Amino acid sequence: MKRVYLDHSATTPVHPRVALAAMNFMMNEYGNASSVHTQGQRAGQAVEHAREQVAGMIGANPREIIFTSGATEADNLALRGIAEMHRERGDHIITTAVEHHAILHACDALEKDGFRITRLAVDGEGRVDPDDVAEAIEPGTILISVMLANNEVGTLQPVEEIVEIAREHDVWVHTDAVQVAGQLPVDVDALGVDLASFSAHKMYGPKGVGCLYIRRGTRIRAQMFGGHHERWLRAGTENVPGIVGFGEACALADEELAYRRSHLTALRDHLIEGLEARIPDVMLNGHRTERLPGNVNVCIPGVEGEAMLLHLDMKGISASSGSACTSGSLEASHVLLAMGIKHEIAHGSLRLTLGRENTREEIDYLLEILPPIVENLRAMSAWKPGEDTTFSSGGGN
Amino acid sequence: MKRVYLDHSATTPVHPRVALAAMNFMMNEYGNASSVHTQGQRAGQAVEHAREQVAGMIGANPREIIFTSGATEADNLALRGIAEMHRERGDHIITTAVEHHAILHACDALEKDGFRITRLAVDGEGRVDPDDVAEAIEPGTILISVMLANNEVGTLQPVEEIVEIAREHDVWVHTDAVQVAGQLPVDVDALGVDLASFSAHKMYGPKGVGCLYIRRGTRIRAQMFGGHHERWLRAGTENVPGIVGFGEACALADEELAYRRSHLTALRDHLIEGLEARIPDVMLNGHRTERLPGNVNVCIPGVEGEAMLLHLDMKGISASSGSACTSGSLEASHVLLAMGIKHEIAHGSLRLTLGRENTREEIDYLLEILPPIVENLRAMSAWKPGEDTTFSSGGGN
Amino acid sequence: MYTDKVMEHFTSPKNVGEIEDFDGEGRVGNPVCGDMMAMQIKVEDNVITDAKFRTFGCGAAIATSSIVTEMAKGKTLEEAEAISNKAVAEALGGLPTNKMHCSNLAADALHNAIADYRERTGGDDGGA
Amino acid sequence: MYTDKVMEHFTSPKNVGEIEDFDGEGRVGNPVCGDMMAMQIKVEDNVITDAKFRTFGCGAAIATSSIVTEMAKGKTLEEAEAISNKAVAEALGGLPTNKMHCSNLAADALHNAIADYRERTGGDDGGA
Ligand SMILES: Cc1ncc(COP(=O)(O)O)c(C=O)c1O
Ligand SMILES: Cc1ncc(COP(=O)(O)O)c(C=O)c1O
Repeated sequence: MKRVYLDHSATTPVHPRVALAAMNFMMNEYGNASSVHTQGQRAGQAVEHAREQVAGMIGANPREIIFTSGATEADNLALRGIAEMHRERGDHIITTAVEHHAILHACDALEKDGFRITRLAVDGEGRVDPDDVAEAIEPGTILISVMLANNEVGTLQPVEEIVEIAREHDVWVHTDAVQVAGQLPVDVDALGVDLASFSAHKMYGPKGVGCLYIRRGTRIRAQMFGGHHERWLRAGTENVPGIVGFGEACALADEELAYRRSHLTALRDHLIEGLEARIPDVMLNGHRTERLPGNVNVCIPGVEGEAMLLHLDMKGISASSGSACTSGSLEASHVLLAMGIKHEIAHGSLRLTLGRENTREEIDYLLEILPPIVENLRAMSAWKPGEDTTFSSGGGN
Repeated sequence: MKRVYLDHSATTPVHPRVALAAMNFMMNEYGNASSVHTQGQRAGQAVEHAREQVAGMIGANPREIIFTSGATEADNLALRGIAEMHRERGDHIITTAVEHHAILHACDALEKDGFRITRLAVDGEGRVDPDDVAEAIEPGTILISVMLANNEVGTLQPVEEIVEIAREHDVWVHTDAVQVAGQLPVDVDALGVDLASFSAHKMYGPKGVGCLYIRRGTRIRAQMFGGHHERWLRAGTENVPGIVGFGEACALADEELAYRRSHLTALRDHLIEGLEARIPDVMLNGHRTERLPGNVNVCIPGVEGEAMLLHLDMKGISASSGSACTSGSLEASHVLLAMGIKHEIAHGSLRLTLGRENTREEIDYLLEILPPIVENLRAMSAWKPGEDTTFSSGGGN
Repeated sequence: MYTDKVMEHFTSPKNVGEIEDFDGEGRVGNPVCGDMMAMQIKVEDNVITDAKFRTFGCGAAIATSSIVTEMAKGKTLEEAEAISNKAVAEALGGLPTNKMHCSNLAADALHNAIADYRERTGGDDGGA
Repeated sequence: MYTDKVMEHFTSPKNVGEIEDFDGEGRVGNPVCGDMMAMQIKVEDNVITDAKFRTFGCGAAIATSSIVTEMAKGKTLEEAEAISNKAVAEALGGLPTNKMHCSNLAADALHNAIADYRERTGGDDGGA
């Protein structure tokens, strides 16, 4: 069975051009980028070429790109790197309740180490209010971290406005741009952020590589020590095949961006319309227009998410409920809860994230497959939307 | 020109079987290992299979393996993970002067954070004396980190004996086993260590992946926070192609180990003999027998290392002087200096590290090429071995 | 993730629905966990003659609900009370660790239904 | 890493060796850095007529030594004194940043040789 992959926010297939580049640097150009000899120098040049490709995609200077093992590392490096470097200046960090766990759990750890964290609430569509940011800033605030787009509901955040406020108070701003890169243009100067995280595997690049953009002049403390790699900010033998692949993926994104944007937006809107037409009571999560081109996230009251996923999977469709990272957990999405959605509804979320290779036929297949699954699960459910969900033990009626 | 690669301690070519496995997980089995759907589950199973392969190579339980982005991360995670978790128990860490910079610089950073570090001296062959370890232990000692074999001079350390001493004092022991894996058997139970670092790219696996072995019951603090990956000890979407490649590389090492050991030892001894026969005053660094099968490291007095490397490179030979990580620096190897070698001699080191694909013909080619290079550079040198090296400015003679 | 047995009961669950004139009903779970079950039983001569369930929940919740109704049918009340959540998981060939706690409530639902029956009948054997 | 010009001077260095009856010698560098240079000059009528060097050091050290002897030859002492380390690096099309400090000493060696010559001759022009 040919599968229909609708989980691009979890990870993407590696583009053949990217995979071939990586393969070449595994088998042929395998030198250590720090070595003096030709094989090492060639690897080193390839890393620098990739750095230009990545920088090029986001309007940065190549010297502002620090390669990491992914965005989780980049997020942790940004937060802890700023916090530890500038502790005398302040101990307060502002973020939002809907960040990725890489941010939220890094903040929890910083809190244990004595930093103070403010986690801003969001509105029903998942957006943070810049006025709330302004109000949260205090003299001890050193960093604001707000994601550019949410990985679950796709809502875009007003990062530019937040940067303006932060500038007035001389506070650094970090943004997790993982989900936006490769779908919408990202320009670090237009945004004005000081730090930004990216991950290759969300944009047809390899897993295990990403980067932190660090605006020139912004000082952070390294979190991994060893060799002189990455301007002393991130030790470890360069993952040359991964980095070269990331570079190729960025070049590819630049080439295809306009097409991707319109292709994904068209598929997305077709999908949302189809779901709303065919599934009674379906609720779109996140902002209807201020959202990622490739993101569809709905709640289907009366149905539990995993049960839906399993049925879809048996029909060859890969989707998710909440983010991939939380799928091992049993808790409802922290993002949906922060948006004010009730637990029993949040448990019934379905995230369909689209990619460059998806077709209208695939969307139509999903739209054909899903309604009977929902009907079947709803019929089996112990409660119906609107009904009481008090399931105290015992006590028949 | 077909190149002769003699820099396997810097990095190795990826074995075709490994590269193909990685390629498959980039292009076909690209799911996120945390996803509920079939594509995710298949990726997850592949990660667990790789975990078994890695654990199998070192006699560990798969649950004791935490995948990382490489050994630099594993080293940092081990040191800081133990230090931060057990700070109330003590603030003292013992290591040696000849560790990899991933250890030494991680220790420097811990020192800045208030930990006390003892860096033990080594003898002329680079070995640490277990008695020195015993003497260095104090009530506040929480961790001893001693590498299994040195990456520059190949000297094996008496880690088993150190573990025995440490056990008496209830101190955890970490070993950086990066250079040994794939050349000699490593059995974490026979060694008795509590933590051990490994890197795939030193053993025909991909760059950007490694692991930390953590003995069951040993508690450490995570250093990267986010999803629930790696038993909460290392967040970040699993680098599935890298991990699968690492697993394959371990399986390959198991299959080939006996052959590799005898093949490398024979080449190494042939190379050492040849160098000693053809290059006047050459000095072997490290222990003559208690050394890695694939390591040759010599000092050639009167010659500077980089100049040798450049000439060798032009003849198609890839070698190194010091480690790849320090080649960007101008300092003489901290390892050779710790062994009591003078600066001007240490600057003339040449490291030739052999791999599974090297042949006797390649060694003979090196032995033919190197002597005239040395002769030429010695003739050009401003000083001869034995001569005064006081080059105070000015003052002709 | 799930065993074949779990998937079998998940995809073709047995005894879904309600019993019109049930003798006992048990309801367990809560919206925070995302698993809620309602189980109804019919009892004759101290023996469970029918059992049906409705479940809102994940694959494990549905599969455990299904198999527990199968296990209960034909058993005496005492035998059915002896069915533990652990026994249910074992009958399914095991459950993922993270599902053992929250989603494995079907035996509780059954026990609640029996308790409900006993309450209604004041401990008697007769039907509702 | 290195420019073609550096590699050219490294692989085929000019003016390697010693001048038997040199008029001035400069020695710079130290074993810690790993770069040590000895430069000798021959002076006639205030003009450097010959220059030779011996260097222990990396590619940059050898290349800068070689090019500075070439640059010095035919120059007056004053002109030669005006050759800076920076000018040497530029003549080679640039050097890697980490090599700018330690290995780029050849102009210093030349200046020391000139100073040595001036000392020997008490500031006179005549040969040694
Ligand atoms: C918004 C966001 N931030 C961070 C991450 C973590 O990135 P990585 O998988 O590269 O660690 C992800 C995806 O997992 C994400 O969606
Ligand atoms: C002994 C030793 N430890 C640690 C490392 C670092 O490993 P990685 O390159 O995987 O970060 C290396 C090699 O660079 C090494 O030789």
